[in-house]
Amino acid sequence: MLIDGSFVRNWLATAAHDLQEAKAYLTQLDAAIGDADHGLNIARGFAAVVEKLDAAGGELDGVLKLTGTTLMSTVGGASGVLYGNFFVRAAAAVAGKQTLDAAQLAAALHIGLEGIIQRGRAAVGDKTMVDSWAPALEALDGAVASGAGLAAALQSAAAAAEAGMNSTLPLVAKKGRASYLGERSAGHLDPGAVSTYILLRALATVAAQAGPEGGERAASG
Amino acid sequence: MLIDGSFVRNWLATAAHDLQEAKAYLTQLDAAIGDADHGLNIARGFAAVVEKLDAAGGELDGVLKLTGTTLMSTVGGASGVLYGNFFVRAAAAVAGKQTLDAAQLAAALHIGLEGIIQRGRAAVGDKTMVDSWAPALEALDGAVASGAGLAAALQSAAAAAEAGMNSTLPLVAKKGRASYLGERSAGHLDPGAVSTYILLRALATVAAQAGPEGGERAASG
Amino acid sequence: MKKLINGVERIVYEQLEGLALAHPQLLRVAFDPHYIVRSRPPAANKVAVISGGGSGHEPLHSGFVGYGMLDGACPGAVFTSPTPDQIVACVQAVPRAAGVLLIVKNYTGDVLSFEMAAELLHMEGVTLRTVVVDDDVAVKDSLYTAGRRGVGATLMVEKIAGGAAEAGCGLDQVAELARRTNLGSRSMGLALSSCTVPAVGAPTFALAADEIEIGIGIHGEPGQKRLPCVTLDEMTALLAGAILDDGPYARVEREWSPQQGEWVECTLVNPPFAAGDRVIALVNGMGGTPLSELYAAYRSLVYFCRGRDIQIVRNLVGPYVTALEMAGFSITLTRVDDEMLHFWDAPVHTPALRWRM
Amino acid sequence: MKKLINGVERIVYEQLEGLALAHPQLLRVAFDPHYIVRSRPPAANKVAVISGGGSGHEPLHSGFVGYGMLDGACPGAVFTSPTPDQIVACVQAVPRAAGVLLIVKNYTGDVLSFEMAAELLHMEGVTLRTVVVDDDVAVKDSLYTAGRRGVGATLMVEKIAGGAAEAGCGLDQVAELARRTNLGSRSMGLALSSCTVPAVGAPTFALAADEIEIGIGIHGEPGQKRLPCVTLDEMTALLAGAILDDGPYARVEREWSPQQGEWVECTLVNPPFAAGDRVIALVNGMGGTPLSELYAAYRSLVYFCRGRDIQIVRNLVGPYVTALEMAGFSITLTRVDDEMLHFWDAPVHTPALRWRM
Ligand SMILES: Nc1ncnc2c1ncn2[C@@H]1O[C@H](COP(=O)(O)OP(=O)(O)O)[C@@H](O)[C@H]1O
Ligand SMILES: Nc1ncnc2c1ncn2[C@@H]1O[C@H](COP(=O)(O)OP(=O)(O)O)[C@@H](O)[C@H]1O
Ligand SMILES: [Mg+2]
Ligand SMILES: [Mg+2]
Ligand SMILES: [Mg+2]
Ligand SMILES: [Mg+2]
Repeated sequence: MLIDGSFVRNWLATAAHDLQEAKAYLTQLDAAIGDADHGLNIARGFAAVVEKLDAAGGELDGVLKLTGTTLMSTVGGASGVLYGNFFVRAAAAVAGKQTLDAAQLAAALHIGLEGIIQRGRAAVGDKTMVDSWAPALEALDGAVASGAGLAAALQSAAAAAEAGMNSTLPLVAKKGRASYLGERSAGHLDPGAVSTYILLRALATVAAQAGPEGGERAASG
Repeated sequence: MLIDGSFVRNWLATAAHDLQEAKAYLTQLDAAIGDADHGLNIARGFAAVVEKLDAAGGELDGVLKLTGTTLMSTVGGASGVLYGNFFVRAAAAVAGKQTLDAAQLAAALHIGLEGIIQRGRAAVGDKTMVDSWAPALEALDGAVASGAGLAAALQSAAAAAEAGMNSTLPLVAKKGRASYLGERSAGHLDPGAVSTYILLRALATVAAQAGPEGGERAASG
Repeated sequence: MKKLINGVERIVYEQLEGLALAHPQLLRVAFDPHYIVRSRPPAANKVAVISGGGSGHEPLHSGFVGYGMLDGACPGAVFTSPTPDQIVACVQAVPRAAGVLLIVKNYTGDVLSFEMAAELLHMEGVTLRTVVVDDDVAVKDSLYTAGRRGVGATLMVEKIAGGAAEAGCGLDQVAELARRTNLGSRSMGLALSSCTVPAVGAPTFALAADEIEIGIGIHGEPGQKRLPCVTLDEMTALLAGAILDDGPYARVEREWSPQQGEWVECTLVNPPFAAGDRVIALVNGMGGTPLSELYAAYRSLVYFCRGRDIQIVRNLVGPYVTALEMAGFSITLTRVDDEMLHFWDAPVHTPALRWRM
Repeated sequence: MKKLINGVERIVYEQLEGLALAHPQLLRVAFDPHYIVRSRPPAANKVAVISGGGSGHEPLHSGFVGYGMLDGACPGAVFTSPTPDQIVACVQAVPRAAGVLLIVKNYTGDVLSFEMAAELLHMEGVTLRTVVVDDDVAVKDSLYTAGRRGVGATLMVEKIAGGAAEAGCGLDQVAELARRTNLGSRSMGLALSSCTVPAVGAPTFALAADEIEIGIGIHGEPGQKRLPCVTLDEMTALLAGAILDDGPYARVEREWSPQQGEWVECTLVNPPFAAGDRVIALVNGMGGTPLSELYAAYRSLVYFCRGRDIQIVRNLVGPYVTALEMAGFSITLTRVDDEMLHFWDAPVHTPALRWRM
């Protein structure tokens, strides 16, 4: 299975739906250690993405780029620029390509994550979305290297994102608004780490639904 | 028994004590149909009266006048000017006298009440302090005319004040702040009618404590 | 009860002290009896404009003492009228040779105190006039009540009278402008929450989580009626509708006649608003409502007035005539002519209102 | 949740529309993307001063657009940073030939958005500088946090930089004054109540009837610690003490270098306050606290500063940098020199600050 523009559209529609469903939960997490807007910001932004994508045509890179600029101009807050950057960078990385295989997808996601890190300067353990992204992409790389199919590889990425998300629970935040709380930020999940997990879970879901797998080697070997 | 300066001092000290005790109750009544300050205003004012009287000497008229001017400058609100006027007028009515008998007291109180009515222009039934004052003085007049002693006469005045106070419960206010409520003012006692009752009750109490009565005729006949 | 206070007894004293410390160039405060006067006394031949009332409505009146507005203000205890001796002392502390205008909000206590003070001042040879402000349309009649309350229009009356006095107008003209401003004004307010009188320590009335109180005064008095919470546009329509639909309002007012040296009764009438009227609009916060929401209310009001062909020529949006920390807002509309507008626009420099200087 | 709103989605839009309707002589509002600019454009050779941030802090920033202060402001959603495209559009709507100063409150979202916008504007040939405001001493270090938040000092920075720009100073001098103002400023606040983000509909945190939250930000974030309610003098001592006792505060800040066309890191240090310092004092209401209580807080602050030999040479008392309807207050002290004071005193005419014009 290869990833193309319509796969990405499916991904974003699923993500938008899931984030909409998680809106109150994410906002509640942000109320505990931030300013109670993450769910609202993200849901608003991804709803706008779906609307924009519905109205516009576009191939793989166009879809990713429009996603990035739309997030950048509709989400607001720290996560808006970071997620926006992620997609703009990823779009640049796949410019001209019509489809991606699992390894190419992983490479594009890495470039997106670099965008997040370059702007936000957060490291793993700082209790941010990076705590979900970094282990997820590591797991994805591992799965791809070991020959897993796309769906399985994205499934391990989502599982690693989930673990990464959960790893933020005891952490003391060092970046973003939650860092103002110092020790009081411990004991709460980071809202951005949760939204990143939801995004990656949607990616795995869409891949699983996309049907017959290429590269069953890892699964069978 | 005759009323002199020290009797009036006793009266005002007793009234100050009773009004202090009723402070929260009066304020609560005023919260229902006014602005929640009557107890505070009155307690503050009478406390100031006691303090001023303790510091100053003075005969009957001097005591009444100082009471009036002190209430006028410390109570604030509608009741401050009205009670202040009451005592200033009553003081003028007894100017030069050292003592008062029951009839003279009644006459002085009438002149005080005229001061209240002239300023406030309230009639009986308007749901104000006048609803306690007017029947009380009428009862006082009746008792004096029928030859009751001072203590008994003031006792009937206090009883009439209490009935007058209770008569305000179903009334719709036509004067003062409570009038803004229209029909919604019915079902609540008027705070000023209650403080007037307390004032007259204190007067009866002091007279009863003052010991052997002159003119037992009404009581015995 | 949580408030920024040191103790219930010291509240008014400390707030006044803070005001004086913050604005030494504008005003000074005297204590026992309390009053506020300008720190730079105006010309001896200027008409003095004095007002006062209970505390808890700040910036009214203390925040309006200064050039182009009040010469003095008399603050009572929280929500309690000032006492006559305060008013007398305040007037005696300002130049009063050209006469004194007393601006009185229509509450029994305020009226009684100012009347008492006026009589005392007259005996001391002071020439004075009185104007009673009574603009709150939530109070329907004056036959069966103490008459309409003085609320938002007090600001307009103080500004326009103050501007005229500063410009050198005589006492009669200043008083006439003040009366005209009051007769052109109507107000109405609503609350989202009650307020807590410090000495009481508990909210004066209780509203459910989805209730609003319509037709409130500025002392935490319960209002006209209680409704389920509606949209801002509906709230505005309730308030502005009551103001614009109000018929002629007539009442008998007592005014002091300096010629006769006594009170005279005069029948005064607010004519109703009419299409084409030019108005100053005040969207007033009750104390606990943020400015952002008041601007949204102003937007609603603009649309409402457009629908009635009422032309808003000046506006003021903010907490000016408040009831402690009550959440809610009131609307005041004042019909103006060129002369009133001229004195509204005239330079003013007080703690709460400042323009053109 | 009771608020003066028509619906959660329309809040910022309608509030901005109301602002524009109330102040057509001062500003105009553009929508989608939202920004506010002066209605009378300044001279083409004036340095443009632009700021922005989440909504819900009014009058900050929109209420500071006008002569002598901001050229433009970019309002985000409630408590949410503006987006880069808003900032770009705002800058493109003002004369920018003499350069642009971007004033950024130190929150990750704001910093990221303004950085992104700065890069885009640079690519379009705009000469710009950035100043990050970070004055909240409740945030202790910058090594383990996103650094101190920008709160009350934003007003001082916007006024002093705006005054300098209006007076014709060049971009470097305006930026240097803005940075100096920030480095001379410290703030701290406390809350008596939380606030309710409209889209959430419930208070962000819960305080018991006798609790206060110390070291709060301006977004309903929980603060440093929770204490039983104390007297105003004790509250003031907590806040002003933290400000005056704060040691040197050093951090590495990214500033845009127009010469190099890239970000440069510079270490900036706030020297501690010292006896004899002259300061501007802001006693700031959080939105739901009445003015009268703020004046009492100012009184406490004056006594506290006298005890430390800190000389308050200017003051501002009122709700200026708010968190919706939160009850509480913050204190900001800004050490000033003659030049800063000169630009603070310079004429200003905006919806929320106006003097000498
Ligand atoms: N410097 C950073 N690097 C990476 N992620 C960050 C950084 N700062 C904040 N975040 C992420 O952004 C999330 C908060 O997003 P959001 O609530 O939308 O923005 P804001 O904090 O501006 O209100 C945090 O939970 C965290 O995951
Ligand atoms: N016109 C009036 N004539 C007589 N009594 C009045 C009048 N107006 C008010 N009162 C009395 O004053 C009381 C209220 O006093 P208080 O609460 O101290 O003053 P305020 O109403 O100014 O707050 C009322 O309960 C009523 O008895
Ligand atoms: Mg957030
Ligand atoms: Mg009362
Ligand atoms: Mg009262
Ligand atoms: Mg935010």
